[in-house]
Amino acid sequence: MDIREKTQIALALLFPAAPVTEVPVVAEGPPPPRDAGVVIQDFPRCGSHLDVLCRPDQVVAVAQIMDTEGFFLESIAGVDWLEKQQLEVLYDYNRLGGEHCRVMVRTLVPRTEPVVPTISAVFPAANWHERETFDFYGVHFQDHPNLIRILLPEDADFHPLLKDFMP
Amino acid sequence: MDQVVLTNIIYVTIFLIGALLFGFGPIIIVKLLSPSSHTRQSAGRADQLIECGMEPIGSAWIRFGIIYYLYALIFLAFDVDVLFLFPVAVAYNSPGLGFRDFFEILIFVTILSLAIVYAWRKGVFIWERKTYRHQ
Amino acid sequence: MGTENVPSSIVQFAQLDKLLNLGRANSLWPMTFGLACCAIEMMCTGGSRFDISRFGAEVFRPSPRQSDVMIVAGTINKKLEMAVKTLYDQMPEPKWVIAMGNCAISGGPFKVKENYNVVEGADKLFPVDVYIPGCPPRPEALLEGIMTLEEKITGKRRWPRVHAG
Amino acid sequence: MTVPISLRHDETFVLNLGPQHPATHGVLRVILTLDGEYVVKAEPVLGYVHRMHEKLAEGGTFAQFMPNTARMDYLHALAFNHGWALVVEKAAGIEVPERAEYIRVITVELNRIASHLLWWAAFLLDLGGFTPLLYAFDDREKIIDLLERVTGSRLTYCYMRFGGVYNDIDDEFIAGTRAFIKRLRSRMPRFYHDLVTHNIILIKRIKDIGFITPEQCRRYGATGPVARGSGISYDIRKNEPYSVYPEFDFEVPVFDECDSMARYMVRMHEMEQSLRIIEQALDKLPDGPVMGKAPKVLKPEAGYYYSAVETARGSLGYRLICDGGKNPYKLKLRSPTFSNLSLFGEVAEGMLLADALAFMGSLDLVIPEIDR
Repeated sequence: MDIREKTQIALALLFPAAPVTEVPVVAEGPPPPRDAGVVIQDFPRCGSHLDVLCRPDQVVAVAQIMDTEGFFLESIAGVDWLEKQQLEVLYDYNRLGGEHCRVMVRTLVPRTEPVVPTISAVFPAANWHERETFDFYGVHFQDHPNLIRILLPEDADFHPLLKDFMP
Repeated sequence: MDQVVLTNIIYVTIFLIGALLFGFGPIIIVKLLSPSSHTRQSAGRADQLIECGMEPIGSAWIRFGIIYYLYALIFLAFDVDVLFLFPVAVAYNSPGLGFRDFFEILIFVTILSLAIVYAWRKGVFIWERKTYRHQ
Repeated sequence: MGTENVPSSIVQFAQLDKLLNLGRANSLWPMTFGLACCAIEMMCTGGSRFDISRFGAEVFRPSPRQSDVMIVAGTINKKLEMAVKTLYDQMPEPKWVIAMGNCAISGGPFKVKENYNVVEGADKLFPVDVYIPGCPPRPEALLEGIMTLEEKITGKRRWPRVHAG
Repeated sequence: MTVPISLRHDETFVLNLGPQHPATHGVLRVILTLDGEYVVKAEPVLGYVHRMHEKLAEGGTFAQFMPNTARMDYLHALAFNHGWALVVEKAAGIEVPERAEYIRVITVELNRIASHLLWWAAFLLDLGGFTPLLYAFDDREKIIDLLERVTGSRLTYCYMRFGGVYNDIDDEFIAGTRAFIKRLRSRMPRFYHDLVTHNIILIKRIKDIGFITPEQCRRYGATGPVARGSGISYDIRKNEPYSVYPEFDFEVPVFDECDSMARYMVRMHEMEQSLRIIEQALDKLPDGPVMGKAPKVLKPEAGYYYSAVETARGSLGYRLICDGGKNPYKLKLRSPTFSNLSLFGEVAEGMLLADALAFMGSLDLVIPEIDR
């Protein structure tokens, strides 16, 4: 049983009674809404094996599962879906050596009050990545050790990568 | 005050003036040649301490470890040691200096190098990696 | 002459200043101030192939107190602005500035309408003496920039000017 | 490990290893809390050369972002070009002819050697040796001349296009590359290993300094020579083969001493492996077109795309999100040095200041790649 099935089963425990559905591919515009769950993707096409959509409060649980499975956190990216008034935080997990499996975990938070729990306790790598996502998108990571700006000057009062930002 | 003493005094005073000029000369020249009022400023920080362009945080007047003081002591011991060896060096090839004097100097130097042995025992030369407990 | 806007000193020499400028022009001590890609070209100029020491400028001083020319090699952004100004102030007179690369001249590839973080040009912060275009400029261009600065300091060009074509 | 020491407030002082410092290879600032010579706490501060690459990506079309990729990690610019070309070709489904793939691999590996040579020169400059810089730059200039013939620029290459490469390589380039391979192989044992690697001063300075355990590598996400120096055999060219890398046989040098000397040896052996790859690629170089068929204006399908490429410093990831328009909707660049540096604070604690700088040199930092 290779690592992909093992991870997929471990992650599926988080989403009770969520059948693994094929996501309708949309050529235009933001991705269609779908309920939380694990979807298998074809790696050559989009570069990741599993696509996990979960609620913000499940982020730490997913991180712990990834930690036990021996993954490492590659990067955290923020996405600003302006039309749907939603901010999306996207975690990339990958395996260091051994059998190859890349997992993409996504959570959607309302744009007005974007709050996501921090996973820097599980992965210290997340400390800087979360500070950067806060710096660019204003996503507030709860009980992060020191959530201050990392790339912009400390006294900057804007979040540059939001779609409606123009200096 | 016969001739020889006078010339010696003249030599010493010339040497003294030369040393003073050598010491205060650059300060005077700089005062004359450097721009009198101000240098070109963009943020008025000409006299800020050099710390890679950043504002120094806090002051460096702290209670340093004792280990650096011991290094200074070892240097001092050998500095004085060299001071006493100067006259020996001057008189080194005069016929009166026999093997007995050479051994005396050797004993003198070894006694002073006991300072190193003392410091060695105290662990001054061990630079192990430390771990810190953060409050 | 590069030093006319420097406040005058107590003692003025006509001929001696010419001699001093000749000495200054041929021993420019640049400050290691590599910010980004142009820093690598500056290191290549310091290497043995392009050999900046033929112009007496190979002593890269880390501290501003001992350097004559600040080669701004790279992009200045808003977080670094105060540090760059501090370094400029801490340099003793006579001091010169070479803006190396498009970023130091005018913000270069980052002078766009979405620019929220890059200072568009070093001359917004302090007077710049020589501009070297290029992204990054070739080591020969940096050498030409140093020759131009020497010409600006001493008033005459010692090296033959090579005309393209 | 000695018993932990707790220091009173007035026994430590704060020092700025600031933006303008010869050892930080650019504008990285580290706030060091020092107890005499010992580093109590090291906290890197970034952002002094943040140049808004991700905002520029959203503003321009796909092709307009190619020059930006070279200005992030200018030492291994071709790998950044390669990563960007791969992710957009994946998204838009563009085919790349066989010869272009081989040319891409040859130029990327040449650029990797040039990057390792410059790291080697700068690292020894940190440790106080100036002569190695002259040897390394002498060889590096040979590579830059070769790449300049083909790509047209010396440092910030914009050589790859979606569907191939911009310029075909001619026989003189191939002859020059073979001559370079012979030259570097003959110089490597004498100028690089005898002069420096077996030098007692270097061994004393970087052996048993800067221990990074494999667990730390995994928790901080360190990849590339930093991870391979700690016994983790993770090289994207082997683990997630892309382009034509599966057709070459080369080993991935892995050392498990976890100290700076191990990372140093990994990079020296990687230079040798890159020479082997280039040699095999030159032997198997097929004929054919260099540029595939690619539409003028790219409108890839909406979706999430990711491609990872092995640069000289680690795994570089492009997280591209398209919404069907002609501009990338969102591009996140996973820069390897960003994660490699994040473990500096934890590993440098308790080190001597000189060792902490030698350790930072062994991490091979390029600051615009961290700040993006």
